[in-house]
Amino acid sequence: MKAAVIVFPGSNCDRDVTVALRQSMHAGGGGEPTLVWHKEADFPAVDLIVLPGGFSYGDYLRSGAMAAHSPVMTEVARRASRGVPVLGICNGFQILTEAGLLPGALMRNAGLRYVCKDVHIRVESSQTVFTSKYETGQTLRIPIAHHDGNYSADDDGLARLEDGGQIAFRYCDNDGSHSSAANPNGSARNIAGIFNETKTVLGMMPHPERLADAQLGGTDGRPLFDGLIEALS
Amino acid sequence: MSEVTPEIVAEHGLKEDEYQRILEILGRAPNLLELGIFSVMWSEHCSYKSSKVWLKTLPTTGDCVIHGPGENAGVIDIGDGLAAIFKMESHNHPSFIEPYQGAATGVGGILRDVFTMGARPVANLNALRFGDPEHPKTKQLLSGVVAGIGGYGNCVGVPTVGGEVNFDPGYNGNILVNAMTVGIARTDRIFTSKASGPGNPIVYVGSKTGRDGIHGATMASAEFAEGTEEKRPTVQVGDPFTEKLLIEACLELMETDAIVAIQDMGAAGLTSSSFEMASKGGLGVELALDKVPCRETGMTPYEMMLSESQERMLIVLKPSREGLARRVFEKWDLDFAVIGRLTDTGRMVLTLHGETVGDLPIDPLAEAAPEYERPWEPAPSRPHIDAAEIPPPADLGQALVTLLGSPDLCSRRWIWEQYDHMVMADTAGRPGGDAAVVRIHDSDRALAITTDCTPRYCLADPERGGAQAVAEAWRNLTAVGALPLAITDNLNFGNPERPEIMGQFVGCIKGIADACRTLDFPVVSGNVSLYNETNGHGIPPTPTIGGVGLIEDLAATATIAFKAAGEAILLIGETTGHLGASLYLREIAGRHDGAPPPVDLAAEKRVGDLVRGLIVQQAVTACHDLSDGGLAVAVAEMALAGGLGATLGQPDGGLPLHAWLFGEDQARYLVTAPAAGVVLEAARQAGVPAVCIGETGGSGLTLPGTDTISLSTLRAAHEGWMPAYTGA
Amino acid sequence: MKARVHVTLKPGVLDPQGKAIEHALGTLGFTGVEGVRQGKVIELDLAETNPAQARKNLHDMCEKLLANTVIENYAIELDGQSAP
Amino acid sequence: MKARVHVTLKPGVLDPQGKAIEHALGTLGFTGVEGVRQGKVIELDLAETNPAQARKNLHDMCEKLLANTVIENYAIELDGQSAP
Ligand SMILES: Nc1ncnc2c1ncn2[C@@H]1O[C@H](COP(=O)(O)OP(=O)(O)O)[C@@H](O)[C@H]1O
Ligand SMILES: [Mg+2]
Repeated sequence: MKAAVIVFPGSNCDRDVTVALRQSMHAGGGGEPTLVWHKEADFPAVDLIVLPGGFSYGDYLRSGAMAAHSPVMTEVARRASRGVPVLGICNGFQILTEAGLLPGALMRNAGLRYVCKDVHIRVESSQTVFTSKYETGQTLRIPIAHHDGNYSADDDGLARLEDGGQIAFRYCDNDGSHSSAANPNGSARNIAGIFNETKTVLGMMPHPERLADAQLGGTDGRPLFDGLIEALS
Repeated sequence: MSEVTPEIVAEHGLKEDEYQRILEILGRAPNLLELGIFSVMWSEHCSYKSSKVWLKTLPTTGDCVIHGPGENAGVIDIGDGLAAIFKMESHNHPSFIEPYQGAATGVGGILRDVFTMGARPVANLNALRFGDPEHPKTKQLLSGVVAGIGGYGNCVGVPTVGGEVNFDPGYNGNILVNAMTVGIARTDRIFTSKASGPGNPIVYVGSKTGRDGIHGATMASAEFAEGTEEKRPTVQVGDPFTEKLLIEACLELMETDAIVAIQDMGAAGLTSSSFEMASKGGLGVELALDKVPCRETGMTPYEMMLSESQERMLIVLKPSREGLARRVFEKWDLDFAVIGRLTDTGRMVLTLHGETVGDLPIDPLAEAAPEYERPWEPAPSRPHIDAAEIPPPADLGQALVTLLGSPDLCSRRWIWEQYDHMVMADTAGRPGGDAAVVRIHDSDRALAITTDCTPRYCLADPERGGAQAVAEAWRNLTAVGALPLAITDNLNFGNPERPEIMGQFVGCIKGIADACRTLDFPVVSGNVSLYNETNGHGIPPTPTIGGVGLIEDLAATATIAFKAAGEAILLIGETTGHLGASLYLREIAGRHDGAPPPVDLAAEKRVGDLVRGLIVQQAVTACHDLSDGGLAVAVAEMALAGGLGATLGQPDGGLPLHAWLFGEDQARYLVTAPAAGVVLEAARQAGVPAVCIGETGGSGLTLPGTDTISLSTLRAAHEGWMPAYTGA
Repeated sequence: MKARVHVTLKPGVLDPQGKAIEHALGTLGFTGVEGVRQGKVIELDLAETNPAQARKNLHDMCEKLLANTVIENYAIELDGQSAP
Repeated sequence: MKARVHVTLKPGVLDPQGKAIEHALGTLGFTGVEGVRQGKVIELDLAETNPAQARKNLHDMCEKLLANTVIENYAIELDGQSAP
């Protein structure tokens, strides 16, 4: 199992997600994630590509807009089209939408403020390479930390996501219900994460790598990495 | 270049005798560029002319100290070949003028002080003081400052893990924004600004130089007056993205052997950074100003030397390493320019297109920097108020709800949820506890970090207040199970030319020094901010203390949350019911008088050492120190954090109940344990007073003599104030 | 040649910043203000001197980077001349 | 009455956003682009029908909320008419 974490100028969760991946890789048979600088358009073949959180290019202009044009992204798109799983977390999700690998856009939070806190999200489908270690309907506690996480798409786009089973996670109360009070940023239909049509690309605003270690206060994020490593090994 | 007139000298904030000294040093009149350089180097901000004699009295040595004050930041040994590097710095005046950018660039500046020494920054904290919430400016200042701190820290990817906030009319015209950064470095990879090797190239890296904040440093030393508005263009805009690149590029270069010395460009930018490097090395510098990367066309040498553009560093390289260094900075898309070299002349020579535009001797300028023993008057002492003199509240429970929902005691969640406090995935103790706990990466050890100061105590009795600030920082670190190691301080005061203000400064320093000595808690770095005064109204004396401690095993720490029902709640330390200068007195009785609580440093140490021992042995399940608002507030905070109520019994002894509940006696902690016996026995052996005061359980808080108050009522009061105030 | 690009949210896309400004204006006592929307203006100096070519380049810049056409419209202004 | 307010950084004030956009345009192969600055446009519908009064109100809104006059300038446009 080989994994690449792409580093853009301004990425700041690259190390965090590498640590979480490494933990699951070591538990699942070994290997080391590789950090790939965004200018390296021809990085080695891997089984998983991760776009980490952070503020690529300072999030200036629009979050993820400039990173989406980094040299490496052409290659990421090509591999994604061949079915290599791509996981974008937070800024990584923003980059994936800006690059057109996922539909919709992430706008300024409805409250206009940056929000960093634990939220609850509901797993909408466990039938994917990313979520196989969760149960459908399971409620997770995972932190968010973003200024632009307000998922937006037009009604047709939202309907396509619903119909295609492309909604990965929704913000919910701790009992799993999707109230608007549980929506931290105004996202359409409480969307916290989405898949592409083939469910090989996942973008999510919450940070599973931040609660994958009991010393940090929780491990609800860990099965996502364990599941990926198991499925891809 | 224009002629230097007396008006220009005065505009540069130089006194007549200071100007005479310049004439003596140069043996001629300075030109405008040279005058500008003298003025920033001799400003209060850079020269510490009013405070130096007193700062020398602080204890700065200890077993853990690697570098005390004098470097960009303090350095302490934390074992395993690692060092913690930290400092706190103020950005008060800029934040008052433009809260977002002022606060943001404050964070940027303190980060540079830390990574310039070779440390990866791992935590930011911020100590904030605002005016009366009812003052028309306060709300916007609070929102702007918090957004600015978050805007910068979140983007650079360093977690903001703690801080403190007070509101007091004394800050109406002068808010305080003190930012602290803690970094971690290998002890064999610590970099300083001491230049060596005449001929070595001097390299400029980072952002381009613009006309930002020219005279910012002198502005920070000038008392505010009406008409502040005109100084507005001196505000700088922060670029956290470039700072992030600068951190990564500098740390990458620091992995090589290319660097001789490195210094960030802070206040007085290129002037003070080049000056300091040469002066520390006993050398000279030659700078070709036409090589300085500029953002604007037509910038003058004066502007280049005095610009305070952000996100810039100066590096002395080994001569053969220029190519290597250039490649690193170009990889990160940062400007890189060789702008000069070290010389053995002991002079700073500035040229533009080959022509000398400035020529100053370095050592004489540094040595002749003014140093004042300003006259001071001790603060008048206030009488002790006997608790029995202060009437009880109509309703004890209501008094608690009022206190918990008051501006100084309410939850700070609205603030810290705007800060990324988890990035770097090592935040083991998040905001909301007594001290932040940041894991040392790839280990089971951690740093505990806190900032503390109680300005109303410092105003009431500067010496006691200074000691209390140190004691509270020490106690907050202890309360999470850490061994307190060292502090940084940020001394914020009014106009030192007024003897009563200087008296506050002297008193606080004495108290700090005393506490540091007794608690073995040396000062390793710090910052002084004077002239926090508007139209003759000085701020309350505010010596903010930033403390760092070490946790050897993350499995043996404590948090404030109640863990299980049916556990004993124990009060450790002596309770006398001291209400003078307390929040109860202010918020409930409407009085601001009285002496602050006595600070018994020996008792502080005895009690703290006992509590730390209990935490490390995992004999207690929760721990919280007692401070503002006293026992009742602490119990409520523990209950809210755990989502679990408690019932307290009637105390023994003859104290009035409100004094027992709300008194602010120092050197006290609350702990919980499955059974009281172990704790009581350990306390008995240590000669520390301890008493079981109640039991956890239920969904409300029952205080003696009151009906049960539900946690939801307490939570609504505690969590409600700040969001309602800021309109969120 | 100086150019300005206006980037605005498409009609129908919710504008949280505009809404917040509208609300804040209300609380400041400014009445009778509605439909507040916030957009971006990007000013550029172009070496290109041919207006048609400049306009074409700007159009490409917008499509590629300056606007997110999923949610945003853009308009190009050259030397003070509005877009056709 | 429709109005637009342009808010731009004062000359000389660092514009990190503009700088980053300029850099990104360069790496995308757009050459000959300089001096990129990013500003805001705020569009509003005003109930006020008297242009002079509307302009005065907008001026107040800018001073109080829409612009940060420490580092930003603003310009008011009414019904397509540029500010004097
Ligand atoms: N400006 C701030 N930024 C981040 N965290 C803060 C800030 N102010 C307070 N906090 C956090 O809120 C909690 C309570 O603060 P405080 O009442 O000052 O604690 P204590 O009385 O124990 O010193 C602490 O965890 C502190 O770090
Ligand atoms: Mg505390």
